[in-house]
Formats: sequence, structure tokens, C-alpha cells
Amino acid sequence: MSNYTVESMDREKLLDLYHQMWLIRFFDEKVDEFFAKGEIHGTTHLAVGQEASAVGSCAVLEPKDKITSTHRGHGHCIAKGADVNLMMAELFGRETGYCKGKGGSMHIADLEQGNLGANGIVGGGFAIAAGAALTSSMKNEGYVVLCFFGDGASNEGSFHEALNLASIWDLPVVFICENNQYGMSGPVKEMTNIEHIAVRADSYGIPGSVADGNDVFEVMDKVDEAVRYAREGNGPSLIECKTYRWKGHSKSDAKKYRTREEEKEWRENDPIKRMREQMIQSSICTEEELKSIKERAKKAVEDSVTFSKESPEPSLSTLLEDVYAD
Amino acid sequence: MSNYTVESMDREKLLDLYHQMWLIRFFDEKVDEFFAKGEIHGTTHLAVGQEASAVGSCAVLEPKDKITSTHRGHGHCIAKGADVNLMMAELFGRETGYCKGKGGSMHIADLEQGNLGANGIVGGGFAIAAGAALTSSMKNEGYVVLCFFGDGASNEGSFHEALNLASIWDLPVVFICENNQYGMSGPVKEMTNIEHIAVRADSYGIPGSVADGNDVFEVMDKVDEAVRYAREGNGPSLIECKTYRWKGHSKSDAKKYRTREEEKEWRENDPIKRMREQMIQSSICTEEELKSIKERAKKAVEDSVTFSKESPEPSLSTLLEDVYAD
Amino acid sequence: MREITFVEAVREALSQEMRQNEDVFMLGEDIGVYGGAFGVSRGMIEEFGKERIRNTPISEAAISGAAVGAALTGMRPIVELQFSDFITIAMDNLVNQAAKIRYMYGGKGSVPMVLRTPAGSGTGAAAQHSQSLEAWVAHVPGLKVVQPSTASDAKGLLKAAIDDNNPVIFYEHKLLYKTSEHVPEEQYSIPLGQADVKRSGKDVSIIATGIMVHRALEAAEELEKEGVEVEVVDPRTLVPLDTETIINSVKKTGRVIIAHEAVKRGGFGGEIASTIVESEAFDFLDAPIKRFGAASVPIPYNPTLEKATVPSADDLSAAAREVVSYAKQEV
Amino acid sequence: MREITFVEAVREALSQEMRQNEDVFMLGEDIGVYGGAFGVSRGMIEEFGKERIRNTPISEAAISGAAVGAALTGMRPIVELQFSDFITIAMDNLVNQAAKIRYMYGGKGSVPMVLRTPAGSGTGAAAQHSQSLEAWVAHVPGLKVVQPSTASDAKGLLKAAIDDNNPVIFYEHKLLYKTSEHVPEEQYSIPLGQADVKRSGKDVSIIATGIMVHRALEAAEELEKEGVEVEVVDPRTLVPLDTETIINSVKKTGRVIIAHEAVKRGGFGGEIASTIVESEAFDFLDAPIKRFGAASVPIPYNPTLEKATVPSADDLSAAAREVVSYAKQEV
Ligand SMILES: Cc1ncc(C[n+]2csc(CCOP(=O)(O)OP(=O)(O)O)c2C)c(N)n1
Ligand SMILES: Cc1ncc(C[n+]2csc(CCOP(=O)(O)OP(=O)(O)O)c2C)c(N)n1
Ligand SMILES: [Mg+2]
Ligand SMILES: [Mg+2]
Repeated sequence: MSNYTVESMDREKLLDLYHQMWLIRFFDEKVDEFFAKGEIHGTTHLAVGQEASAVGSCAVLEPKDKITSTHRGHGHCIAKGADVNLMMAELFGRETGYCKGKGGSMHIADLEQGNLGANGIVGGGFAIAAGAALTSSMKNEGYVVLCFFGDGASNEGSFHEALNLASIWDLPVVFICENNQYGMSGPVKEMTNIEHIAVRADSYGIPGSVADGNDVFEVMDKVDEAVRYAREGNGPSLIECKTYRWKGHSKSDAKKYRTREEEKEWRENDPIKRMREQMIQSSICTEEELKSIKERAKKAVEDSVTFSKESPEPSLSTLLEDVYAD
Repeated sequence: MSNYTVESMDREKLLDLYHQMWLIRFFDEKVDEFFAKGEIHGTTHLAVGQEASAVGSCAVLEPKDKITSTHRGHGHCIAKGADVNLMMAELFGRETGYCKGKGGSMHIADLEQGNLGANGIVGGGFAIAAGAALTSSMKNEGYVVLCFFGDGASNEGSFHEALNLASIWDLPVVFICENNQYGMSGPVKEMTNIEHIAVRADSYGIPGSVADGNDVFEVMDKVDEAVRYAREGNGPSLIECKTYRWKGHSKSDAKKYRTREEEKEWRENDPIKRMREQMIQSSICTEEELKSIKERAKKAVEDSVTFSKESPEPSLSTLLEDVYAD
Repeated sequence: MREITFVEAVREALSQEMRQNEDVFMLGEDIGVYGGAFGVSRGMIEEFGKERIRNTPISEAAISGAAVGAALTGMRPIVELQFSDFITIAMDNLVNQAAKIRYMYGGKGSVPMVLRTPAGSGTGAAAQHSQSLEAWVAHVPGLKVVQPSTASDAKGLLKAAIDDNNPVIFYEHKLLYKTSEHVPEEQYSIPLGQADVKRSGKDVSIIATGIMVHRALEAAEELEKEGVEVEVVDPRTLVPLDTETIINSVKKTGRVIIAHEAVKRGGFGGEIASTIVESEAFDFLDAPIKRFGAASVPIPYNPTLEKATVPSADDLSAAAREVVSYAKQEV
Repeated sequence: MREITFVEAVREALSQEMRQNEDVFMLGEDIGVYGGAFGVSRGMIEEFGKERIRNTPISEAAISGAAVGAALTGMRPIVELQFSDFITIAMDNLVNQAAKIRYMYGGKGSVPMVLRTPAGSGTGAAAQHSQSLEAWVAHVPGLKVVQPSTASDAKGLLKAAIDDNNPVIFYEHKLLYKTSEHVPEEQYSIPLGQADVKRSGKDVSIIATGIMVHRALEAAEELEKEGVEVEVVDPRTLVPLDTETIINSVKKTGRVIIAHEAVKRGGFGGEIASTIVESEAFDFLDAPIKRFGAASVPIPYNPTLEKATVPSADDLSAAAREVVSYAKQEV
């Protein structure tokens, strides 16, 4: 049963989600560009091609709900309501960035919007998400935590321990595996001996399901079900969103571990295109409208670069600050 | 299909296994006694009541096969052919002990018999077993590794990582969960949300099965099948042996987490009694014979105490030795 | 005056805090009806219930990580790590998450958690259950590290640790659990970063941590008979470290012995010794610094070997005799 | 004379060893067709096949533990840990298993494995990908710890590490990967435990590890212009530590600066400084010891902040100027 369809959904909400998809796409394309130019340094992991799992998952949340994100976290961050100015400024290492320039791409957090942070440690978010869900349950705060992670991360021991803990304590957390087919260069087919990561749910006696991760509506359906289940006190679920990252793993990746053909196939399965086509088909909006939304997203990203470049570098005096809380 | 039955098995082998069962029982009872007296120090974990899983598992091995053991390791060690004199001497901290008095109960290893060692770290054996199996596979040595572990250990991340690794590399290792219902005080029913640990095999695409761990014949059947499977290059399996430890977890345990009634029930399900009854029933041997085997085991343990007490303490000069290999 | 044991003092600190602050809770292996491997939480599940005394699976990574997540979202979790040796499995959550979150996030968020854990040798538990690894965590910016040596210090420092808004690693030495002394009944706090002069003297300073404080006091009694006045300084917290008290003591006595149970090589004693020689106290040194720690071996099982691995009161007395043989400079 | 980069030197050492010893193999994340996160194993899977260049899942505990098991049973595994920060996940296998097995087993068995891992800051990878945690493993009896500073040292030390019958942690600084120098083509071994005097001088000793060797050499060039002769001592291995060479240098110059990139607090510099003051070199010291390490903060992302976190060549020059201002004693 599909609850989320173009027809049944609120138009404004739909357009907003469409905007988010583009915002993520443009944001990460822009980061790629500035990385290539050497104007952004360090390392970064882009979610181009994976927009639907982030947007669809966060779309069904209430504002009080929380997420934990990954090294490939810009998409989750935007979908959870972050300000792209502050994100981009962080990537430029500026004082105005989310982390005052101290964190960079892999550590952007937006606690006010309930984003508990990206994480440079693969598998680092599992237990943190469980802990945040524990707070919700102990304090009766009623929020649910979405824990994003990759196919590669599902082979970390932390996956196992946290899912088991969340299960026995009935914690309100939804584990969302963004299976983009590779953990860096490791093909999921070689790194596990199973067809679907989702089957691992059975090890913890929790529901597991597979979603077409490039179909924002299907993602919404599956995640919504799991979120309700969690909110009602039934405990965690595991959802696997099948998707693909278009770009290399990080800045320098010759992509020898996959074929150009496979890439092409997946590019045709573009989650934004698919959403757009559904919206056009149902004539809920015009091509013009959609185009202007896309332009708006593009502009927001352009503006974020301007904002960033105009922002000051952090002063050296901040180096020793922020280690300990008072 | 049962391959291992009183009827089908070699009589000498059967009697030997029966002897091993008693050797383990008496050994651990004796350790308990000397612990209580304060003549053995430190800590120790007794396998009384769990003899069949150790004996049945090791019974199907070839001499070249290996095992990794746990903190509750005396049974595995004996079943893999260790000399109880050297074991007891180790517990007494003597120079003649397996580890020259440096290891104690939790670190007895008998590399010559293929026992890669007990382990004080719960879950410490999983990856080591996988690694030893990797050697077998890379060097074509044809041996299989049995990895013993407890129900509690199955919640460690190391379980997950090692089973996945063993699975994708088709390593010849059999993971044997001795589910004695508790991890220290944690009831397996509260610490996991599943009926059988064995279902976790599905997460790695490997065979999983449950055995009555107090039935030495059933254990042999299940482990034999898995060992053959591994030896033929098909990879790992997971076997769960349901059993029970009669004693407390370690020296000081008020056993508040379980009832005396439950203990009584399991004591009636005594693996030694069950083996004995089957042997008597099939009249493969007389009560007299079995009694003398039991006496022989008892005597061996008594002798091991004498051996230990007569053995010298390690000299202080050995303190700094054995840290590094040349 | 009421005397209670170190175990009771820790339990009292925990219980008093839990009675007054709903956000404080405990999680760890066997801390429920079993009462914890060393009996610290005995009776607590009966008082506080299983929601707040959370018995966990054997999953050190999940326990420590869940504490981070709970702390970041408003709880004040206290982890009992059954043996400090198992910190090897919790390191990622402590070091890469708890310690760094606030800084990485540019000063947002905080991780007010305590990880309590029994450490040290002397119980025959051998190499994997007897280590003193506090130097690891003391090396990590973002963590605080506490090592109480007495029941009353334990109580006050634990309150301060729980009240602190940062991740604190709190070491409890197994051999100290049964030691007892007067401990005030009411709640009190001993600030982190305040060393305690356990005995004052003018001839030689022994800077000792944890169980070594007691060995140093023994040595001091011994030397008193010989007319030598030993000052025993217990830093109590390695991070923050009260360098001022240490330096003042050295300036007074001119002779320093440093002792911890942890392996000497790479132990925190090197940090203390270096801090002294880098400070103005360097000019006051009348004798080379003597530094004690365990031999570079895993802790052996045999009790005689085990004992010989770590510094004894006699080692400290002998060292004190040696350093006082150096003449005192006039300053 | 042939010059190759540090990366190439490491790869050459690995390849030469693998060609002659069937028991040597590699395992790690993305070391296959990807060639490793820093390109070290590029081309190796093509030469040695995927059985011997084993691409693993993202499972640091299993990788390190499987290496222990393989080593214990006759292989000589080399683990590539993608970033040294992830040692937090492999600690149990390194510390509680690899390091202790031989001792716990009373001298039976051995664990001949190498864990190679890129460390250090300077690449903008921020707090969880930039640490220098060698002090942790140097504190653990049973492990050996290598920290090469040049391509040719890396090649020779790596051969020694692979040939060693004990677990060896081998640090590779990311910023050194692209540095190049003459490296002999044939196989050679540099014994573990042999420091190298990278530059000889009579006025002040800088004991520097890893990347700091280069900063020290820069400082030395700077000071040469001012007529000050700096001696740069590179221990190359922390365990075993060549205290003799260090002490001799100090006895010669009477002035010591110690520098590592790791956080100063609790870093291995404290061990080195203490070793010096505990030795006969104490009497030769003409000035207080200066010790450098990173500030007590997680490594920040912003490049300016990042750079300011760790000691610079200028810091070392300034310190050298200061210590040479102390008059030299006659000895
Ligand atoms: C503990 C740890 N191991 C390894 C890495 C290096 N690393 C960063 S991302 C990555 C791949 C992660 O794969 P996956 O979980 O599938 O996420 P994806 O990158 O595909 O989004 C690896 C190996 C890391 N950051 N942390
Ligand atoms: C990593 C680690 N965590 C905790 C412990 C403490 N401990 C020792 S045995 C044990 C229970 C293990 O339970 P299980 O695996 O079921 O084995 P059993 O004792 O029942 O044989 C615990 C918690 C340990 N030794 N190592
Ligand atoms: Mg992936
Ligand atoms: Mg059990």
C-alpha cells in the first residue's frame, strides 16, 4: 500500500521535496567543482544520485525527530533542514560555518534541526543513534531517530551491537542503509554473502525491508511505516534503500572497481528525473514551475558560495576553544 | 539422519569420549574445590554441565584441526587432548603449567594439540579463528577450525565482523555457540530478541543449526556435518548448542538471576547421565566398565593435583622472559 | 565517625546523584541483580529499577556509544565498563566520538558522561584483566581522567565527574575497593584538577597515583623511622592535572619520585616528570627524578610474578633513601 | 642515483618481500584495484592476485584479529589500516591479543604481523582522520612501534618489521608519502631499535620523530646560518627505543629539544624526556629540556588552525635559540 503518491500528497510539500532534491544535487556538484579547483580542501564525499533516500526519509519526520548521518552527509543535512550557507561556509573552513571551520565536511552537525552530526567513522553513528533514541524513550520525548549508514558500514561490529541493543530495549530508531553498491571500492556483492542487507534485521528480531532508494515515494512509504512503528513504542526497524553514487568515493577515485556502463545505467535511474516525471505526469504542476524550483535551488547554492567567500577565516585564537564544555 | 549413535560408533572411541566427559567434570569440580579453599587464586569459569558440547564437537575432528576457546575453556582444552597435569599446574601457577604459570585459567593454550588458546576477552576468539582458518586455506593445510563461544559473546561486534569475513572468504571454520542461557548474569532471552542465536547465520549467508548441546551424539552429528562442509571448501557454519552451566559464572556468584528450580531441571538433563544411559541401554558396555572409566578420570584429576603441588613455582627471573619472540 | 569502603563510597555517590537527578542513569554489564562484577551497584536496581540501572548485553562498543548518544541529547549516563582492559573495544566511541564531538561541532553540544571502570593488578586475573591504561585516555584532548586513591576522594570526585559536562573516565582500583575510611554521608564534590597532599614532608616528594598512593604512604612511614620526611602528592586527576601543587612540592623538597602502577614505558609518569623538568622546579632539583611503573610485560598470573611486576613500597623507600643521599642545594 | 617516493619505497619493500616469501600477504580495506587510500598497494593486486592482496570489508576488528590468527598459525600478514585513527576499533586485537599471546602462553607461539597505517595531520581531514596515536601502542609490552621519517628508512624498516617475529605497528605519515630521495633498489633491512642521527651538531640535540624530523632539519638549516650546530636524532622506532644514541647525543650537546606531532600531553616525548633525565645524561644538561607536541585539541579542519595545532620548524628554531643561550658547562 502506498501512502505517499503525487496524488495524495500536499502540493506544497511535494514542491518542497523537489526543491530539496535539487538543492542536494547542486550543492554537491558545487562542492565537487570547488574541490577540483582546490578552493575546498581536505576530503569530501558526495551524495549525487542518492538524493531520494535522504529526502524521502526525512520527509516523513516531525521537527522534533533526529538523525545521525555519515561521511557522505550533505544530503541528510539538507533534508533535515540545514542552511546551505552555513554548510558551504563550513566546507570553506570559515568562521560562519556550522562548526566554525573546525569540523569540515565530515563533521557538520545541526543540533537545532535534530541533525546529531555527520561522522568520519564508518559505523560511528549506530550506537549514537541508539543512545539518542534511549533519551527519547527515557524522557518520554516522543521523538524518533533515523540512523543513516552505508552498505559498507553494515559490516562493522558497531552495526551488530547497536541493532541488538536497540532491539532489546525497543528503542525508537530506524536504521536506514543507503546501499549504493560499494563501500569505497568494495562491492557489496563481494563484501557480504547476502542479497539484501535488510535480512540482517532477522538477527535482532526486528522488521527489515528493502526500498527502491531512487524512488522518493517508496522511501517515504517504507520509512514512514518504520517511524510510526518506532513512535508507537515497538522498537527499531532496518530499511535498505538501493541506490548508487554517481561520483567517485572521494576526491581521487579512478573508479576501477566498477564499469562505466553500470554507472550509465544508474544515471538513467536518476531519482530527480523520476520524481519530476511523476509530478509532470499527474499534472500537479507545470514544467515551468519545476524549472523555477530548480533555478531557486541553484541560486541558493550559488549564494552559499558567495556567503562563504565573504565570511572570515576563524581567528587563531579560537584554536584552543571548544574542547571542553563548562 | 544420525551418523553418530552408540550403535554405529567405534566402542573404543565411545569409551574415550565418556572418559573425557568425566575428566572435564572432575577437573572442574576439583578446581572449584581448590578455589574455595583458596589454593587456586585469580578467577576461573567452570564448564560443569556443558561437557557434551566440548566433547562432541572435538570428537569429530582430525588431529590437525584446531580450536579457539573461551574464558570457560577447560572442557575444550581437555576435549582437544590436553594433559590435565599441565592444565592443573597452570591453575596452581606452577612452572610446569601450560603457560609456565604466566597465563592461568583464561589463557591456557595447547598449540601442539591445535588448541589456539582460551581467551579472557569475550568475543576475542572469533577473528582469531577466522585468521587461523585463512592460514589453512592459503597454505592448503586442510584443517578446520572450531571457534567456541557463548551466547553472551554473540552480541559482541567481533562476532558479526568475523562471521561475515569467514563467509565471504569461504573459510574453513565452524562457529560453535555454547548457549548456556546466560552471559554472566544476562539471560539470553533478555539480551537478544531472538529464539535461537543460530538464526544469525542468515546474516552471512551461511548454514545455521541448533543442537541439543547436552546430547553428545547430536552435537557430533551437527558439528561433523559442518566440519565436512568446511573441509570441502564451502565455508563456515554456525551451530548453536543449547546447554547450561551448573555452577555460578565465576567464583563469587549468588546466582540471583536464575531460580534454583531452573537449575534443578537442567541438572536432571545431565549430559553425562544421558550418554551413560544410552550406552547402558545398547549394552555396548557394562556398568562396571563405565564405573571404572569414571574412576580413572577421577584418579587422573587427583594425580594432576599432586603433580601441581609438587611442581615448583616459576622463578622470579622468568618475569621478563617471553614478551618478544626472537 | 562512619567508615565505609571504597565500593560503598562509589555506590553512595552514584545513588545520591541518581536520587536527585532524573537524568542520571547507569548502563553496563551485570550491573542489575548481579550488582556488578565488583558489587558496586549492589542493591541499586532494587532502588532505581531496571530503566535506570540498565543491564546490557556484552557489547562494549554499543554501551559506550549509546552513552555518547544519550549524553548528547540530554541524559547524564554513567557507564560501568566491567574491566578497564575492555576499553580496547570502547575506544572509538570514547576517543573519536565523545572526546571530539564538541570541538568538531565548533563548540556545540556536549557529552556529559562518566565511564567508571575497575583497573589494576593484584587479583590474579592475568594479562587481559589487570591493566592500567589511563595513559591512553590522558593523551586524548576532550576527555578528563580521574584516578581516586581513597574512599572519600572517590565519593567527592565521582560527584564532580557526574556533574561535569564532559566525558570523564573514572578509574577504580580493584585492590582499593575493600579499603575503608571515614567518608562524610552528605553529598560533596572534589573539584577535578585539584591534587591532594596526602602527607606532608620536606625531604622528598613522591607523586603517586591510585594504589601507589598507599605504597608511597607505607614508604613514608618506613622512612619516618629513619628521620626522612616524605611528602606524598596524589594528583587525583590526570586531566586536568594540578601542576601547581606538584611543582610546589618539588620546589620544597628538591627530590622527586614518581610512581604509578601502569607500565613505566609510555606511562603518564613520563608526562609528570617532563612537566617538572620543564617548569621552574627544574632549578630546584637536587637529585635525578626517579620514576616507577610496571615492568614492560603483560601482567602474569602467578601471584609472586604478578606482585613483582609493579612497584612496591620497598621500591619507593629504597628510591627515597637514594635521592635523599644527594645533598640539598641552598636556594 | 634513483630517487623514489616514500609511497614507492613502502610498496617496493612489500613487493620484494612478497616475491620471496609466500607466507607474506596483505589485507585491508580498498587495497585491491583501488590501490589503497594513499596508493601504496597500487599495482600489487595485479602482480600478486587477490588471494595475497586481500580486499576486506570495512571491519577493522576482524581484519586485525584475522591477522593475529593467521600469524599465530604460520602466515606473516600485513594489515593496512586505512587511517591510523581507526586503531580505536582494532585495539583489542592488537593489545589484548597480539601483544600478549606469547607471554600469556608462557613463551609459546608468536604473532609475526605488521600493521601499517597512515597517520598525522596536514591534509585537512579533520579530527577523526589526522591523529598521531603512537604513544598508545608504545605503552603496550609485546608490541613494537616504528615511525620512519624518510623513504629509505621506510623501506629498510619495513623489511625488518616484516621479518620480525612479533606484532609491529608501522606508522606512515601522510605528508611524507610524496617526499622522495635515493632508495637502494635491492632489499635491505634497518634493525628495529637503531636511531639515526640525521644531522650531526654539537650545540643542541633535537630528538624528533616522523614528520618532525623534517621540521627539525629545517630548523637546523636556519640555525646554521646563525652559527648554531643542531644535531637531529631520529629514533625511528619507539619500541625498541635506542636510548644509547639519544643519551650520547645529549651528553655531547647538553641541550635537548624533543618534538613529535602527537598531542604533547601524554605523548611519547614525555618518555624520552624522562629517560634522559633518569640517565647519566642528566648531569650533562645545560638547559631545561624543551618538549614539543600538538596542542591539546582535536585536529581542526581549517588549514590555518590545523597547521597551528602542531609544532612548526619555527617553534623548534626558537626553542633552539633559547636553549643555546644557556651557557655550556665544562664537564
Ligand atoms: C572505521 C572506518 N573505517 C574506514 C573508513 C574509511 N572509509 C570512509 S568511507 C568508506 C566507505 C564506506 O562505505 P559505505 O558505508 O557503503 O558508505 P558510502 O561511502 O558508500 O556512502 C571507508 C572505507 C572510515 N572512515 N572509518
Ligand atoms: C570483552 C569482554 N567483556 C566482558 C567480559 C566479562 N565477562 C567474562 S565472561 C562473561 C560472560 C560471557 O557470557 P557467554 O559468552 O555466554 O559465556 P559463558 O560465560 O556463559 O560461558 C563476561 C561478561 C570479558 N571477559 N570480556
Ligand atoms: Mg556504500
Ligand atoms: Mg553463556
